[in-house]
Amino acid sequence: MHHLSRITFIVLALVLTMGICSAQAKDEIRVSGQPCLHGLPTWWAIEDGWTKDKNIDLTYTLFPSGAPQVEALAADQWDVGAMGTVPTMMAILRYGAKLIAISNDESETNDLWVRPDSPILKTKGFNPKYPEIYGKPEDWKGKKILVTTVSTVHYALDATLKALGLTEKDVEVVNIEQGQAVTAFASSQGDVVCLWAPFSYTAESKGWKKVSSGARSGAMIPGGVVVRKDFAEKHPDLVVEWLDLYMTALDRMRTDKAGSGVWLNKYFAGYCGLQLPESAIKSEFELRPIFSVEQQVKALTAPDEASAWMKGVADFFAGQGRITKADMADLEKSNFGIDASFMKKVQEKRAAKK
Amino acid sequence: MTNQQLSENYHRGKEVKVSVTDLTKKYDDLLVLNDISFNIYKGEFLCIVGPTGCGKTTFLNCLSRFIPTTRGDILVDGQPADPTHHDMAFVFQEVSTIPWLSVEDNIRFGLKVKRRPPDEVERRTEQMLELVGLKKFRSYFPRQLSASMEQRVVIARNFALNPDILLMDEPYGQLDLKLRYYLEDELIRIWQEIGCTVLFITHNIEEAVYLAQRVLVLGQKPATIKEEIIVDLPRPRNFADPAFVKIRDHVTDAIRWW
Amino acid sequence: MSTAHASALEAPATSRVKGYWKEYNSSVFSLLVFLLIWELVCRLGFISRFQLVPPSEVIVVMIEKFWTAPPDGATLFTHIAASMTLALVGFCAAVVVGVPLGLLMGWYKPVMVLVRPLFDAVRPIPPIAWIPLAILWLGIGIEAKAFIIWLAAFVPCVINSYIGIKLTNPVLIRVARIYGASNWETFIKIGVPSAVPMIFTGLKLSLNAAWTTLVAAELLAASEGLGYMIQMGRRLARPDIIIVGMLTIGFTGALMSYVLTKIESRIASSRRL
Amino acid sequence: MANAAAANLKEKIGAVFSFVIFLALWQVASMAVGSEALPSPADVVAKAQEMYTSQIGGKSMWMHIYYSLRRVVGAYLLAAVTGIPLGIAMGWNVKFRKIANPIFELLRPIPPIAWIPIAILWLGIGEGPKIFICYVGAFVIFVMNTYTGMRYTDHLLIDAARTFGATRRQQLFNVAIPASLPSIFAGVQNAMSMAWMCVLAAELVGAREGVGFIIIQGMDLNNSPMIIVGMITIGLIGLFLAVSLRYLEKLLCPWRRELQ
Repeated sequence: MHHLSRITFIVLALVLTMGICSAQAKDEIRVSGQPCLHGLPTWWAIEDGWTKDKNIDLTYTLFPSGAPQVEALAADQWDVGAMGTVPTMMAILRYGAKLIAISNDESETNDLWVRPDSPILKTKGFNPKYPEIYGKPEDWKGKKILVTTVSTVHYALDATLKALGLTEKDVEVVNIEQGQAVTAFASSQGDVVCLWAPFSYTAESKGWKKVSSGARSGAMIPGGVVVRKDFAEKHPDLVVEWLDLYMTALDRMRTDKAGSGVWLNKYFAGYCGLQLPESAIKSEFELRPIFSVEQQVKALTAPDEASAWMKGVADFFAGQGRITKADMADLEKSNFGIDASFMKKVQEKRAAKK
Repeated sequence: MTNQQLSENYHRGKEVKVSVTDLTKKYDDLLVLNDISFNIYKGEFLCIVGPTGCGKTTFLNCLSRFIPTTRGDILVDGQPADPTHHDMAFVFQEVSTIPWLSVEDNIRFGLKVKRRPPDEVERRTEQMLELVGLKKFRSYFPRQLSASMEQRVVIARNFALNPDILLMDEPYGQLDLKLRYYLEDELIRIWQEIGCTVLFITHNIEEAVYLAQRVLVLGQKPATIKEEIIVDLPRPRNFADPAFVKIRDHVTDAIRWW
Repeated sequence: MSTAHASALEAPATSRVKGYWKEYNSSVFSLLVFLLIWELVCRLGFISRFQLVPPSEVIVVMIEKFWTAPPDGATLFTHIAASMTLALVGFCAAVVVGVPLGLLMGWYKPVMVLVRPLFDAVRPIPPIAWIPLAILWLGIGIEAKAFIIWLAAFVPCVINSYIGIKLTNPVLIRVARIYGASNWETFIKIGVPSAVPMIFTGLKLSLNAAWTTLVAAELLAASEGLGYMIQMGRRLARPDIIIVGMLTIGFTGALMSYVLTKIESRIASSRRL
Repeated sequence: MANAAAANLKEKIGAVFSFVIFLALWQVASMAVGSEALPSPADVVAKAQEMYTSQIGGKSMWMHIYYSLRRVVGAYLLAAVTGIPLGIAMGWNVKFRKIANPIFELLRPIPPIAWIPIAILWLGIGEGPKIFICYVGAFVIFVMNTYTGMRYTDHLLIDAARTFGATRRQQLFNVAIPASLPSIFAGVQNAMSMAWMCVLAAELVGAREGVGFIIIQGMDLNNSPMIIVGMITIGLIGLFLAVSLRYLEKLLCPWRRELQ
């Protein structure tokens, strides 16, 4: 017993000292991100040397997906970061993280694909309210759908099924990770596959057809930018400083798509190890609406925007039995962790500069 | 009677069971057996003695076709020796009971491999169980038996076949004296009752003289037959009998010579 | 009279209980201390409750999970049944293929010469590295998962059967030969039975490997199973679900190897091996 | 001698023959099912050449291998240093065994891969959890093998030592430990292959470098030649680790004979 705990202690101590040794510096902000458009800003800022004349030091950690990113948040491994709606919600619900910005609108890049010979492609706009969704309910019934469950694309699938007057019981849902889903669908498994970018681009390049998406089915899927609770309380100024950088990158992406595209390509290919075709890089900017500082402030404060979007996702999870009523109440009580104060400070800061 | 006469009398009118001619075995360049020729008669108890390492085991292995011979013929009833045609049996130096078979299944093993009819298998098995006195232990496994019982199982298994020839390769070498004497008597008793041909190899001269009707003495490598001695003593034999001692000393001399 | 009888009968029983207690009291004690420390570490806030859940909560969640499906979509029993089916399918397939292959490799030289190089070449690739190809070839049903588990369980089956038959006592082989048994007959009647103890050791290793790989296999398209449960626990940031999943995997795995050991000792004792 | 050489040659020819058959079957199969599902050997070789000369995820193949190896070797050594003494203590001291065994038995059957979420929760991302996963895998095997070896030490040996008046300490270091070496060494090999498997699992679930990452990349990019090159690389490294351990073992314990 003593031995065992001593061993674990030694292991922990070793790892912790390694962590601490490498982490002691000036005002450090540890940023987390994913191989995705919303991960680019911090990496861009580091690579392009935006922080040279600033008193902050950025370190960037890449996570393959939301689950380990949230787990690492529990282990106090990062301070600020961008991620999908579901991990954002989990971080808020479990760890009291704050939602301080919307990285982008991911509704269109959470999409559903079929093979070109699918009967679903025959009809379009069965429900006039959702003209862009393909297929009649009969076409969809009984289909085997590959989806990463408990994710934003699951939300998009749910919205699509609802738009067609169906529920999950009418189809066969198979839980699968994104990369595996592409592989499986490519080897003729399943009838519909639910993906998010950049996996959607692989789907596109394989000639699969998009039959619905979050945007087409009325599911708003905002990418979350979150800050760790402790960090937000102890270093609000650093959060603002970083958020300013983040917004600078978003502004560039909005205004200079070609120039940003070069950086995005570098980020994907050079850093994340993802080789994407040029058209995909272009699509990234076309399909993901990005908000300016003013829009952000409005979205974060208006009752029918960010909080409504988050509530939509939360309702979906509650309906699925993934979160409890108490969880739901917690979320509503904290207004889904939305905290516009940082974005407002960025706005003030910029106004002052002008 | 001189040795010469004894020998002539012995060989006269006997039916040859196994005939070995010019048996030679080489391992690459190492000559192990050199031109060995002799006959074994039907129902005979023949012992071969020789110093350790003289090739006794190689000889037996050639005889039972475990290893190919370099030259020479081994005929059983005029046919080349072959375990699949002839009923051969072998008692090894090591205890060779099959650990996962019960006593009776061990005894049945050879009969079953030989595909004897089931009623014969049962009959012979019962007979052998009786003969070696293991009836009470029929369902025991070798692990549960003493060393002497295990050897009796092995002997029973081999005699059950009523083999054309039973080859025994120092079967009692590992046992203590008392047990050995007991098993030797047992062996003679069963042999007399069943009456099959036995070729018994040993380095123990006393044992050879005690058991055999005839003793062949092998010389050092490469092994050749140096001498043949007829043991013309009544049974049960007595180690202290002067006649026994005389033959034993004779064999001892024969071996010491080379 | 009858009371005297009763006490005479009881005496050994109580002393047996006492004996057990004496044997295991320090073990029980150490487990309790372990759980207590775990509980305290969580309760006193040495470690955040998002990183480790106290055992009391784990037990509550575990008991709840026996009949409630949320948040991971199925009850604990469903998960256990799904995982066990998967592991046993892979394991049995590995036994059916691996044991004969190992035995034949150990007995027949040409089989060994042909198969061994491939086996040696494939063996160092951990089963989970096959996951992508398994999807590509076998899809996302039970086949692909069973294939991964099969690969893991296959190797110890082959190796142990191979070693087992190689260790056959040569004297026994000669016994069969001298009675005129063919090579095949000797293989069946001597080689195979004498390899049985080693095969059983292999089966235990195999089952262990199958169960170890299960979680990895269930990372691949699953909608139930203990690996899936852990996966859901991650996506929902529920450490309690994760820990319940881990412990259940541990318990179930231990239970399965216990059953196999029982079967083995039963067979061994019936054959007095 | 001549026979042995001939047998050796025969075996080599057999090996070559079996690989040729294997490659031929592979080629035929890939033509049958299409290079999408199963790339031909030639595709794989071409891809391997490309992968080993260019960068993947910002690092060369050799760097990926280096990262994986570093994790495995670090965790492995840590596991050996901690696991073997624990196994010895458990096998030697009855009291210690009674205390440690139940906890060990409680945690032992949990597969290392199942520790991944907890590892991340405790240690975050980065090297920590990956090393931890490999450590768990190798540690259990080290403890088990050492413990088994100690428990099955022939009591005669220890009694013999006792009659010579050996102290408890001498009995342990001069008799019990050397006697359990074979069992410990069996663990040395197994622990390595377990650690190697675990590093893959850890990298499959989340890493930016290492050979497991290569496979995941291949899958995410739906590039099956890349997956296969990754697998072959993994196999070769696994083989390399096993062989070098065997060599080391021969160097350290020349008395150990191996079953061919």
